[in-house]
Amino acid sequence: MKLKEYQGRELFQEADIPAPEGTVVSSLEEFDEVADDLAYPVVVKAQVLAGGRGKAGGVKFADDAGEAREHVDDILGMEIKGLTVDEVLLVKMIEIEHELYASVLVDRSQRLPMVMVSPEGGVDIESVPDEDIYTVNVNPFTGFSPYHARQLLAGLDVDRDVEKQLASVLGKMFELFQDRDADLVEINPLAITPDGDVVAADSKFKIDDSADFRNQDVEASQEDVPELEREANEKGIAFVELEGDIGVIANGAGLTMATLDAIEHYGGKGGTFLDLGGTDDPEKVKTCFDLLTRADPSVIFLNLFGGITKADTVAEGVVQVLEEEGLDVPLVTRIRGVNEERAREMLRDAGVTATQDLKKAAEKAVQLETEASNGGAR
Amino acid sequence: MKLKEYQGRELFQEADIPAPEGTVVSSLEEFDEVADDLAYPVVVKAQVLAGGRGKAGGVKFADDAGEAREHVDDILGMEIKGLTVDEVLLVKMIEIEHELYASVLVDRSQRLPMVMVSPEGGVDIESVPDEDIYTVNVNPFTGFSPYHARQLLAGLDVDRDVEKQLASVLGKMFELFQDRDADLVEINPLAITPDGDVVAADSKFKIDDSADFRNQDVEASQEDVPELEREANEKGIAFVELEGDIGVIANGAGLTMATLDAIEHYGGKGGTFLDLGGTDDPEKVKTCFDLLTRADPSVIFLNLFGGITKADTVAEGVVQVLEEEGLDVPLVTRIRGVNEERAREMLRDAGVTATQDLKKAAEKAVQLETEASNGGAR
Amino acid sequence: MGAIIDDETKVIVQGITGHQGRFHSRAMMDFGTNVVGGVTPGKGGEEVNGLPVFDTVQDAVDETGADASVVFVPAAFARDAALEALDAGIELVNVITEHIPVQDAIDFGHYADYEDARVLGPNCPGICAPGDETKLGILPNRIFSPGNVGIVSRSGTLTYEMVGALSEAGIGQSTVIGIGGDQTPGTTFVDALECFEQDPDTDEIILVGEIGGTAEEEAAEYITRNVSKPVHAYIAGRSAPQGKQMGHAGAIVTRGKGTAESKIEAFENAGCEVMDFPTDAPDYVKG
Amino acid sequence: MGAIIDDETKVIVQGITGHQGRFHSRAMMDFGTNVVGGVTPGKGGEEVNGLPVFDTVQDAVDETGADASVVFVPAAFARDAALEALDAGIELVNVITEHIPVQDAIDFGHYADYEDARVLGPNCPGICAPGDETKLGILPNRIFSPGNVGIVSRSGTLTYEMVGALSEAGIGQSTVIGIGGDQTPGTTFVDALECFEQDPDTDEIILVGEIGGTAEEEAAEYITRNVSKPVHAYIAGRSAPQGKQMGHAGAIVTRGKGTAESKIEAFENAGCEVMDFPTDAPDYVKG
Repeated sequence: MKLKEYQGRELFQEADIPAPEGTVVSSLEEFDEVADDLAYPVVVKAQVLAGGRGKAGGVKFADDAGEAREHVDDILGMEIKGLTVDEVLLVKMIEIEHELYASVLVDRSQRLPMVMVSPEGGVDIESVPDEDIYTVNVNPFTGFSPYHARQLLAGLDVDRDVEKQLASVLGKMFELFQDRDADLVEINPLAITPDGDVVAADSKFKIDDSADFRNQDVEASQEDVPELEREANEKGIAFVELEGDIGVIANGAGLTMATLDAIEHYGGKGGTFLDLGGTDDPEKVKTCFDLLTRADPSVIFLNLFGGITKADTVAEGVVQVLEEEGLDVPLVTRIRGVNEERAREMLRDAGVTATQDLKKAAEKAVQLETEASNGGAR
Repeated sequence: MKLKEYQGRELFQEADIPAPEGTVVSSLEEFDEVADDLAYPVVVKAQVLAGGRGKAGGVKFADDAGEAREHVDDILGMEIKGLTVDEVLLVKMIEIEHELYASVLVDRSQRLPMVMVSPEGGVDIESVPDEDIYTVNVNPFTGFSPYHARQLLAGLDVDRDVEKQLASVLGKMFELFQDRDADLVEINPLAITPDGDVVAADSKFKIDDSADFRNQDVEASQEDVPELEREANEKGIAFVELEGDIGVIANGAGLTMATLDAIEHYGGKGGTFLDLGGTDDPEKVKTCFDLLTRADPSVIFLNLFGGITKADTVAEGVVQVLEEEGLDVPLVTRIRGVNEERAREMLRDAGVTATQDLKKAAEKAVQLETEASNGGAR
Repeated sequence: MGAIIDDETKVIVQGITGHQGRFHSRAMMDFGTNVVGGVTPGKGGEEVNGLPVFDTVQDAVDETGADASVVFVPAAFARDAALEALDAGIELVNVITEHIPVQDAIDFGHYADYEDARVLGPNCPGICAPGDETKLGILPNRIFSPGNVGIVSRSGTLTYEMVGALSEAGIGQSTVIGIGGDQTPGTTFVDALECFEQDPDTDEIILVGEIGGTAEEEAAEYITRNVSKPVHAYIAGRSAPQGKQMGHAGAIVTRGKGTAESKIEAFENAGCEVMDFPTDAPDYVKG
Repeated sequence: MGAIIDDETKVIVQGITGHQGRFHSRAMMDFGTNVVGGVTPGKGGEEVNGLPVFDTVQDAVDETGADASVVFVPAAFARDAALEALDAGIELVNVITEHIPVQDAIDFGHYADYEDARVLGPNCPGICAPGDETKLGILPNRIFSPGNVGIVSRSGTLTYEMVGALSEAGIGQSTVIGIGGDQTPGTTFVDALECFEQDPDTDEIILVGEIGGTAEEEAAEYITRNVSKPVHAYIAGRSAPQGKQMGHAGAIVTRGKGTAESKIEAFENAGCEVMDFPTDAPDYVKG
């Protein structure tokens, strides 16, 4: 679960990480109530889980209440990447002498949390060269200890007092990361003011989806995700829209990728794909077909290798789709698993291409897609 | 640092460990202010760091405010084991169906915290047979996890809901133990009420003396320690009063014990002893003699083995004591270390028995003590 | 004798009274695994598939001498279950459960290091030594055959593809290890390669990787330095667009690292053959 | 070659710029120890006794290849210092500092287990291998002489007594280990006995124990099962009344366990000779 900026700020506040004064409003009325208490100038920031809100006009500056009110009025209701802005954060504009970057995330190769800092804050961290990024692994058994901060901050040219504040902020970020089962706790920029105060000027906070159950006090918000993908995710189906025209249903992330690779191998291009997972429930199969056809592929390629999954039960679902809803694009199937012969028989009886050979199936799917696009049927 | 019962209760409250309602008063005026708000009947409990306060009349029951007021009046100012009662805890009397025992402490042999429970609560745990005590080690890297509770509570015949409450209380006790650097967190009795509620009916809480610096929000109280020992401890000197008549000054706990053992070997009995530690400061030596003579030994045995400690500097302190204050009991010395020959020379010049042989010195000390008691001089 | 498990391995099933626990303890026994009991708190004394159920892992270990466990308990309780097993002296804890919080997996993974034990998983299909007729987890019984090819894979279904293709071609497996698709697996490619290199019954190795992370690159480096046996690799995700999440977290492509190109290049530099299709495995191994 | 340290051991001193650090780094060098540098945060670049000072242990390890460290930092910072050393790959962390919170000592002791490293201490005098002219800690240089008696002790001054008495009698020591008087030492009697048993240069062993705890009883059990070399024991506190605290926490006598009687009996049952006086050591060992 991704948190909005103000939600991250709230967690920072609970953890005593300093951030500029701020408040959230979701209507002009709410703004009017707090307008006099704000410390101007303020920044007015759209609260949506979408990148590029600055470019989209979702971040504006105001010297006084009147100006701020106008911006709030403009930004509330704005659409950014398909998401409607229904909350606006107003934060005191602070003077910044220097912008740093700080984050806590998981270092997969060490199987440990990692704390990362850079003297190059305020820009996308991916654009910062490696030599300007300092990292340290922190073992959860011991937690963040002063030596971690010393190692991280050795390369930063900051004075002793700022170093102390930074060490404290990093320690608290690490604790938040643990307490909240975060995937990412990021402050960018982590600002140093002319007075030498260290302040979190933004927040990026992502909670591990698998740990949402331990963070039920945090409200989930809609993310910048295409409509069909969102619907699929709600049904527990992994679903990704790609550019190609061959829709893929497979089981397991690995086999799904292998299927797309096979299509590409034969000169085709995989389109939207679904991961059926470990189920052989005919109803789930029908749901997958429903979702996939709505993404408008020109061919559908069903590729399953069942462990204990029953191939014939899956085939039953496919046949039901054909009989009940019909399918106006060609379907290629390759199903392995328990009772696979019977499954292929059922599918062939229903007029569907059914093979046990991955390569042949992929080749056939590409061929049908080429025919479809050459035929100009679409 | 040992905590008074009500201080432990306060930490329990912060940790959400249920305890019966209660309040602390340190005067009749304070009692009168809260008298009407108390839930009667109440128990009135003297708050002193001394065992056996019940037997000493420091724990009484009251059905109403009038009776409670009388008890408060009686108990405040009472002396228990040399400590004046200046605070009284008033807690709601609760019905108890069953008394359990629970504690968290350090298991030295595993180098791990240990959680201990027993179905035999309300009595001194040392009187409970081993087979009725259940323990589990908890690694601080992982903390207290539900399986620890399951292992501990498997032998207790309690219903599922009580088991849940107990698991929760044990987990919170463990967290307190860690957060507060405790040596001991004990609840005895841990009461089960007729309604099936689990309640901490007492508290025993000891913070690791070495971690007092991390617990500065907790107020230290006077402990039930003899006057001289307290004075010595305040000066950073380990000091123990024993029954024998040979006072011992040694350095290091091991050598101190070895010295007492040597005295016993020759038929004597070690008396009050001091541990000089790693110092060779003549002033500290003088302080030790001052403390020890006030404990009234009939012989003093000084036994030091210096690593980098200077023997002659220690001897200098001894000579100063003899010259400035005098010493009206015989002194036997055995000092090893840097410049030990010179030290022995100085001491012999001052008329003191000085040898390098532990056994001879011990034998001599015992002989002098026998002479002193036979001579009936004391 | 398998590289990690063999016919001496005594297995308990944590969560044996649940649907999955019942089904797969049966399937493991059918395969020949020496399943000696199960654990479900509060259900001690019951029986499942003729096996005794215990309240705690410690009880199970004390009574049965179990040295391996398979964890089927729900994600929210998996950390507790894995730690319990490790604390009770279990040497191999195979965590099947998916959707376990990453930091829980980190905790029990490192606690295994502390206990000098091994965690396999989470979110993994398990491990199989066909020649020892011993299997832990949910791998399908019917696809295996005994032989001398060691397989280690991040993907469940691709493991099945690979094993199925080999068995159909008459090529058997020594040990098949599914390390699981999560970000922080307890047993890594490198760990598995180390076991295969030392295992006298493994002559050739197949490694099935995916885009995302750098585990494959680290494996390739390890192969260069420490593995003398031939290794053949397959990498899924060559056609994946960068920055797209491919169904699970292990497949986030970041900063140009972890791409299929970088992985394939790493294996080629390590002298490994890289396959185009998972079903091509029989063309690469001698068997 | 000593049982734990030898003349190859490269030592850094954490807290080298403090009074103790300066004094004892000098004394260690005088003894012959290969001290290669020191660490004090914020003082990197300075020099103490001609040794380079680094800001972090990692820097010190990178620059000097140090594999052992002696910790002299104040108690409140000792946990951080010990963990830093362990994380930087130091294999032997000798913590001299006293009054370290017990739970801090537990943390870094078990973190050493996790890192397959060793902590000696806290609150200990150190370790000395006279034949290798190598000493860590605050043990007095002048009392040692090279030989084949291994000594392990919970008490600083009793160690000095014992070593002093042996050296005066012409009996040298292979390795002398002060495990420290705290409740939860990182290196225990059992650990030390294991090292001595394996050490070809140790022919006889002296163990100096105290009342309190059960470390001596565990040592006696270990001796029965695993130690073939003769072990002589001395136990301080035979005359101590039960329940009295004898100067430090390691000496609380509880529940009739941990008494001198129980410890002496345990050693006698293990076939060890038990001495009456620490200064009698020369009468017991062959040397």
